[in-house]
Amino acid sequence: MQSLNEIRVAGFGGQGVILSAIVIGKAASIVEGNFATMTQNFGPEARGGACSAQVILSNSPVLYPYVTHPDVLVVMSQEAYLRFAPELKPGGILLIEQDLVRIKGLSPAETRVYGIPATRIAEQIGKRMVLNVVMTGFFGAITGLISREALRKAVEDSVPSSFRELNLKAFDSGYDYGLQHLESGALEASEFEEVTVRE
Amino acid sequence: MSSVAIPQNPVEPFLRSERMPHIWCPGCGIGTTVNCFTRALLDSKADLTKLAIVSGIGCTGRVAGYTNLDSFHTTHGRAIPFATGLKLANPELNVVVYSGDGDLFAIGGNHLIHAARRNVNLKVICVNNLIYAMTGGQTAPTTPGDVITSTAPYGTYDPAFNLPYLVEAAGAVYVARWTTFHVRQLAKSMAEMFQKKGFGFIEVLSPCPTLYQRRNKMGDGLDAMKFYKQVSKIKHGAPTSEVALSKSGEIVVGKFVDRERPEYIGTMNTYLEQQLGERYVEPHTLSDDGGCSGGELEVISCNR
Amino acid sequence: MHADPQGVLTGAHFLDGDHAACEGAIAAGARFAAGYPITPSTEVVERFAMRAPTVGGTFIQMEDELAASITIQGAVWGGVKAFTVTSGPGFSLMMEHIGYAAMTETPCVFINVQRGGPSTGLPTLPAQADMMQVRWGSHGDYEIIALCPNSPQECFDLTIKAFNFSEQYRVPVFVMLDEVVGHMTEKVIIPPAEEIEIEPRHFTKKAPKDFRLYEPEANQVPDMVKAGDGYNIHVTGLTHDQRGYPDMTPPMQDVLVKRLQSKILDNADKICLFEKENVEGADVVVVSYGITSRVAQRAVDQAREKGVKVGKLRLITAWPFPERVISEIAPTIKGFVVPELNLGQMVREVERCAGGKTRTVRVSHAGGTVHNPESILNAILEVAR
Amino acid sequence: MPRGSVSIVVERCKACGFCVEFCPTKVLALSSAFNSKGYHPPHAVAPEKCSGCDLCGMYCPDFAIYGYRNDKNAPKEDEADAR
Repeated sequence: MQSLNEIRVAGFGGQGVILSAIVIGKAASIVEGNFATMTQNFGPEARGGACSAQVILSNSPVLYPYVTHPDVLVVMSQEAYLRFAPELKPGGILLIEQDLVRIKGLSPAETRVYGIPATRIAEQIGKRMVLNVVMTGFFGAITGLISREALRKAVEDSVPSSFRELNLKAFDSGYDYGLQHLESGALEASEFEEVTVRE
Repeated sequence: MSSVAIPQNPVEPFLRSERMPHIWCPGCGIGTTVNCFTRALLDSKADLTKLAIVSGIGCTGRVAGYTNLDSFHTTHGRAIPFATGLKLANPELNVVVYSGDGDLFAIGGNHLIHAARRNVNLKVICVNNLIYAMTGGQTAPTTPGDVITSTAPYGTYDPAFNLPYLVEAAGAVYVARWTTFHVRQLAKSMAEMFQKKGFGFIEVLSPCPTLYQRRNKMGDGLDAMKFYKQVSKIKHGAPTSEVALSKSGEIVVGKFVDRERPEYIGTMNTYLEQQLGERYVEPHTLSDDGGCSGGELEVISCNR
Repeated sequence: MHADPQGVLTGAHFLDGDHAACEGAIAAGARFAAGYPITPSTEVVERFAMRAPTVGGTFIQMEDELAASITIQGAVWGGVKAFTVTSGPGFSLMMEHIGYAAMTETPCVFINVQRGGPSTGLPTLPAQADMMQVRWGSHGDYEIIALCPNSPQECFDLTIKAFNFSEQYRVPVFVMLDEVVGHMTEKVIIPPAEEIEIEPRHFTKKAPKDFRLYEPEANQVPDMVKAGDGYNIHVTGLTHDQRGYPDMTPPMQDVLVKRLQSKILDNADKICLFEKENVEGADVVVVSYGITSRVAQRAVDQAREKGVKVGKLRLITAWPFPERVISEIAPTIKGFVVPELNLGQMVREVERCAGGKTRTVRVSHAGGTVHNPESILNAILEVAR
Repeated sequence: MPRGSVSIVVERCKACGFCVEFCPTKVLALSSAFNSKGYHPPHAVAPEKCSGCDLCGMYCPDFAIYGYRNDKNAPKEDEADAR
């Protein structure tokens, strides 16, 4: 299938990290008919603690369910960045929530970095909660691992019907943002603003 | 009376007579409570096929094994949760929990208060002999102060539970106390409780001549019965906070609580039906061939 | 008998192991669950609480695991299929009622999503350290059946199997997940109801006067009834005769307890499920179960790349222990390698059944995460040398 | 003919004396005879006084005695509560 098949999504509890991973796994396995295994790590905190999920995509059944060196790392918090960025495979893709993650001392150096102000976009759409779906759309556009339609269908199937429209809008916004930035290529670390407290 | 056929003892059809004589000591009152129980069943004309009795462990725990009903002798303290499962799975059953004070209020105390809180439609008969009898006379949570037990050789100082007070606070709709001396009142009270919907509770003080009384020089079973006769006061509606027992003081008996609260299964069905509308399917048991009865294909999203 | 379509969500789903086990229970005909919240198992009953009212089922959250594990048995005698779900500390509290279910021959299912222990241990992290507890945790002699899924799909499939075994042998059956399998999300295919085989409860056809509650039928298993059908049954955890009446004598104990054992052990070949791969001609056989079997597979693949003749035996049924297959393989190989997420439990059984005919090497792990495949690979290489 | 009679299953009796003590019309006394377990079962010393109220049956913890009315059709009067 793809050479980039191990994905980690990380952030803090409450950002929808797990749902994001579910959408990716569901799109690949249920909609596209391949295989996906999603596992998650969480601490005892209900909210705010470190949270990460891993998805392994494959065209044959997945055996070892854990990701040690992901090909794609999606991070939505500084803590998650610091913890997981060093594990990224050389040449891997790093997707960040650019208002919440400050890139520094990135290694390996050949990492391709793409940023999106997912929380701000989500707020503009109407609900901060959907930042994870914005992020998922962005992931779809940048990586091209899973078709836009499959991801969109998985979003549709994974959210309550009353929030379907909102989530699809969030997905499309993230995806379109990704397409635009894909053209302009990966970014240099210096292009990112420092994290500041926002009202 | 020669030619007239002698009628049967009314208790006989309720007994597994092949298991008689029972294990209870001479002068023990548990058998007396069983008489009252059977009279109450006769009076209330209950469908005995649909009656199940559940006991825990202990002297009173043996009642289930002697009654010719669907009967379950469960583990120590767990008669009430077993009965809860039985009742929920098969709501047409009338489920009676028959057990002792140690079983229901020490090891099983948590289950008792929660079943009362939920107001599960169970009828709990607690034979209170103030001690752990089957294991040899150890202190129970009901043992009054200044009583010698095998684990309180110098006398008890642990405060005891006031059972009606506790059970009322937990939510029971019917609470009464009698002694084995009050056989007619007890039978009547049981029959009355069976008619009520919800969690009902009757405490029956009963002699334990072998362990409780002998160690405390309180005579035999008959002495206990005479003592009950002498010190009992019937006070229907007495505030349960005022009916605590002591070693030799007054015994307040009577019906203390008779109130209405929504019963668990009915509440569950009504509430879920209201929330789910036509999607709600009432619980059902397995069909005679051992399978689920068929139904319409359920179409809902299984997404998390 | 086929599954009741009412409970079966036919189709492809992206489900975690806990949710898949719940769907398996519903497909198997379970219409009652009692539980008490405990990580990492709670998702099973959370889903059942959501699904039950739409399929004619009941969920009740009890005050503790002692209650949950006996409430389900009351429900079974009330005439439904029932299960409970727990993890480490809750499982410890349930031990007495495992014995009660075994003694009273109450068919029921326990789903245990194993986490690290002892005590509160690692609530959110995996282990496989209840494997001996499930077999020996209650007092006295008894047999149970325990199954170990290694994927959400198997959580679905084996939970159905668990209910089927429980009805067939009238025994408590345990689905032994671990935190990884319980929380791992994968594709789960739920077949159409008519393709799911369900073991019905074997209600007696006899009239009350001819029926004895514990009179074994040809397969050593007595038929069931439910309360309210006019049989006036007596069920007790005491040693009892065929009527169910207490009979606390050595001869009765001998007859009863030996039957409780033999009804399982005499059928072990039908109950013991396993997956055997490249065992013939192998020098080393890796014996594993649950999540560890998937980790071990990576080590097995790596060993094969290095030219080692290594076979794989995956235990799907852990109890009764598949003695025969182990003892047949033992004389043909240089050694067994047994990785598990504990400091050595099922490996003792492997060693026992190997009977000194070959080496048995444990690859133990205190739990909290899965093995590094390297550690299993090293053991394979060492044994193959 | 007295209004009632008692029936006694002597082998079940454990001689607690409840029936003797609480018989409202004092029909019963423990006999000097033994049953096979060595207990003295009750016997009717004043059978003519028996009303058939069955209070003995209600009290007997061993299901060994009970009372019944000789004329089943006699109007049933309210039994006085045992006090």
